[in-house]
Amino acid sequence: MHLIVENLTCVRGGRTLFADLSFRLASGESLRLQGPNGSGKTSLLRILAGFLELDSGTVRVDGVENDADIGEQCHYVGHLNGVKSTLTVGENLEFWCSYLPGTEINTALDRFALGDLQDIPAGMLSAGQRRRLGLARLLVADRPIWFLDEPTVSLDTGSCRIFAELVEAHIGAGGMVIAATHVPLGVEFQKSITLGKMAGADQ
Amino acid sequence: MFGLGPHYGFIFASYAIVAFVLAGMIVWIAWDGRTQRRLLAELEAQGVTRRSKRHGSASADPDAVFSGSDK
Amino acid sequence: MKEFMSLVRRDLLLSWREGGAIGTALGFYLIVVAILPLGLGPDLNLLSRIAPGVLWVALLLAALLSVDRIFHNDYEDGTLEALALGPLPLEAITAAKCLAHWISTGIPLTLTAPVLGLLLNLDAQAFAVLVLTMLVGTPAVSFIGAIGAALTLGLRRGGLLLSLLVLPLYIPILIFGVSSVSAVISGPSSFTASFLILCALSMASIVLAPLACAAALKLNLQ
Amino acid sequence: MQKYANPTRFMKIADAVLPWLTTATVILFVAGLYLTSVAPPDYEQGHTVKIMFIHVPSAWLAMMCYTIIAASSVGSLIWRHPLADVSAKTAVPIGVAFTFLALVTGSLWGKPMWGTYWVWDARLTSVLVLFFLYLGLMALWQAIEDPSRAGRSAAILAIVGFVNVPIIKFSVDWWSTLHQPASVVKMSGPAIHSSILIPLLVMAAAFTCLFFVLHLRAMQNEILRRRVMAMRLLQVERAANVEAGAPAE
Repeated sequence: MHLIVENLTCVRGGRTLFADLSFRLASGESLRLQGPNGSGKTSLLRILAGFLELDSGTVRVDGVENDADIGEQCHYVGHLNGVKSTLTVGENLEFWCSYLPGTEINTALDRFALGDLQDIPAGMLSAGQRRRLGLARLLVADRPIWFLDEPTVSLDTGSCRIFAELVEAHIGAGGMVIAATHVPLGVEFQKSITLGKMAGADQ
Repeated sequence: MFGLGPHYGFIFASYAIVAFVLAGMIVWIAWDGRTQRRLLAELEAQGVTRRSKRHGSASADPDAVFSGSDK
Repeated sequence: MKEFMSLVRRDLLLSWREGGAIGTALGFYLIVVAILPLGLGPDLNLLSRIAPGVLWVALLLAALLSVDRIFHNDYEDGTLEALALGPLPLEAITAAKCLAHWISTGIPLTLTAPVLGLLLNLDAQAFAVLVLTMLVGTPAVSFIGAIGAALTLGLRRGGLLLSLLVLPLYIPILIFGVSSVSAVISGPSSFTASFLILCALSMASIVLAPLACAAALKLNLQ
Repeated sequence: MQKYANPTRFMKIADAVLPWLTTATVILFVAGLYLTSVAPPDYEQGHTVKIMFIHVPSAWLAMMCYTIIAASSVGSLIWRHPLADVSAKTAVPIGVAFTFLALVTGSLWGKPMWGTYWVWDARLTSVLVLFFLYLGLMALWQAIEDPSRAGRSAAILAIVGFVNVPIIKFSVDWWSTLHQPASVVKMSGPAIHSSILIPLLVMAAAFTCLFFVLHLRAMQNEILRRRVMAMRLLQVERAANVEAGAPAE
C-alpha cells in the first residue's frame, strides 16, 4: 500500500504555505514534518486526512482493496482529543468501537493504562489522562495510516515512552505514520520534510 | 397643490426617500472606490509591488488572494 | 446502518446526561407561553383564538435555542473531526444528529404543548390536532435549524446570528402548522390541505437539509 | 480555474462598459421622470399611482438582485469562480437598499389607498421576509473574517434562501387568503393602461441600469479592497522577515 502525494500546493489566506510538494510513502515507513510554527505542518496533515481542500496537486492511496478514500484508512490525532466529558472512559471507547468500527476496547484501555478509570466520566480526568483516552482511539480501530499532530502534548514521560513503542509497533506491522512534532517522539523516522521559511518553499 | 390631488404629500415623500437612498448609494460607492484607490496608491508608493517580481520568495501575489478564496 | 444508530444512541445518551439543554428549552417554552396572557390581558376568547399561533411561535423559538447544540459541542472537543473520518458521509452524520435532536428536544416540546394549551384556553378538540401537527412539524424545525447551526459553527456570537438566519426559513412551517390547527377550531381552510403541506415541508427538509449542512460542515471543518 | 487573469480582465471590461451604462442610466432616468410627471391620473386613485412608478421597479430589483446573488453563489460554490464571491458580496447591500425602498414606497402607497401604513398584504409580507433573508446574508458576511470561508458560507445560505423564496411566497399567499378580512380592498393593480405602462417600463429600465452600474462599481471596489488587504499582508510578512533577521529581499 502506498500514499502518493504529487505537487501539492496550499494557499492559506493569501499566503502560499508550500508549493509543488511531492512525496511517496510505502507501508512500514514513517515521515516527520519539521518546520517553525505556522509553516503549514497542520494544514498539510489536514489536507492529507481530507479535511482541507487542496489548491492543486493530488493525494491518493493505491493498493487498497475497496478503494475507500483516505478518510476511512486513517486516524487523525489533532490538538483536540475528541473526548466527550459527560461520557465515561469506557463509553467513549465503546462508541468509537461501534462507530469506526473497531474490534474491542480492552487492548486500547490496557496499553494506555486506562483500565481502572473505565467507569469514571471523562470530564473528571486530568489533561494527560484525557490525552491518553484520545490516543486510545488509534488502537480501537485498526487503520493503516496515522496522521499525528503534536501527539505527545500534555503526556508525561512514561506515557510518551508507551506511545513511542506503539508507534514503532504500528510501523513494524506495516502501518504508515506521518507526524508533525517539535518534541522528539523517541521514534527514528525514515523520512523527513521541512516546511516553511527556513528551507525556502521554492523546492 | 401642484395638481397632484389630496395625497401629494405621499407622492413627494416616496420620491424623496427613493432619491435620497439611491443618491446615498451612489455617493457611498464612489467614495469607497476613491479610498481604495488612494490606499492602493499609498501602498504601491511604499514599494509593496503588486506583481512580486522578486524570485522565489513565497510572498503572496495580491491576486493570489483570489485563488485563496477559491478553496 | 449500525454506525448511524450508534451515533443516534450516543447523541441521545449525551443529551440525557446534559439534561440542562432540554430543560432550558422546555423552561423557555413554558415562560414564553405564560407571559403572553400577562401582556395581552386575560380575555379568554381572545386567548383561545390566538392559542395555536402562540404555541407554535413559542415552540419555534424554544427549539431555536437548543439547535446550535447539535454541532457545537462535538466541534469544540474535536469529536466532529473524528466522526467525519468514520464510515458515514457528512450527510448521514448530520441526519443522525438531527434525528437525535428531534427525539431529545422536538418530542418533549411537543408533549408539553397541550399542557400549555390549557393556559391559553385552547379549544378541546384542537389538542389532538395540535400534538399531531407539532409531531410532524418539529423534524423540519430540527433539520432546518441544523443548517443554521452548521453555518454559524465556530463564530463568536453564533447563537444570535443563528436565529436571524433560521427564523425566516421557519415561516412556512409556522404558517401551515398554525393554519392546520386553527382549521379544526374555526378557520375557513380545510385541515387536510395545510396538514399535508406541513408533512411535505418536513419530508423535504429531512431530505434536503443534510446536503446543505454537509456543505457547511465541510467548510467549517477546515 | 482562471486564477490571475480574471480580476484584472474584469476591471478592464468594467472600465470600458461603465461610461456607456452610466449615460444610459441618466438618459433613462430623465425620460422616466418626464413620463411619470405627464402621466394621467388613475381614475380610481388619482395621482397616487405615481408612487407605483418607483415602488414596482424597486420590488422588481429586490427580487432580481436576490436571483443574481443566488446565481453568483452557485458560481462560487460549484465552479469556484473567483469573481462570483465578489459579485455575491457586493450585491447584498444593494439588494437591501432596494428591498427597503420597496417596503417604504409600498407602505406610503398603502396609506392613501387603505388608510394604514402597513397592511399584511401577501406581496408586502413576502417582500418583508425577503428583507429578513437579506439581513441574514449581510450578517453572515460580516460575522466571518476569512473571506474565502465567508464567501462559501454565505453562498450556502443564499442558495438555501433562494430555494425557500417560492415556498415562503406560496405560504404567505395562502396565509393572507386565510386572514383576508373582507373589508380591506385587495391591492388590485390599477388597470395597466399604456399611458401608465410606458413610464413604468422606462423607470424599471432606469432602475435596472442603475443597479448594474452600482454593482459593477462595487465589485471593482471589492477587488481593490482585497488587493489592499493582500498587500498589507505582504507588508506584515516582510516586516516579520526583517524582525526574524532573514535577509529582507
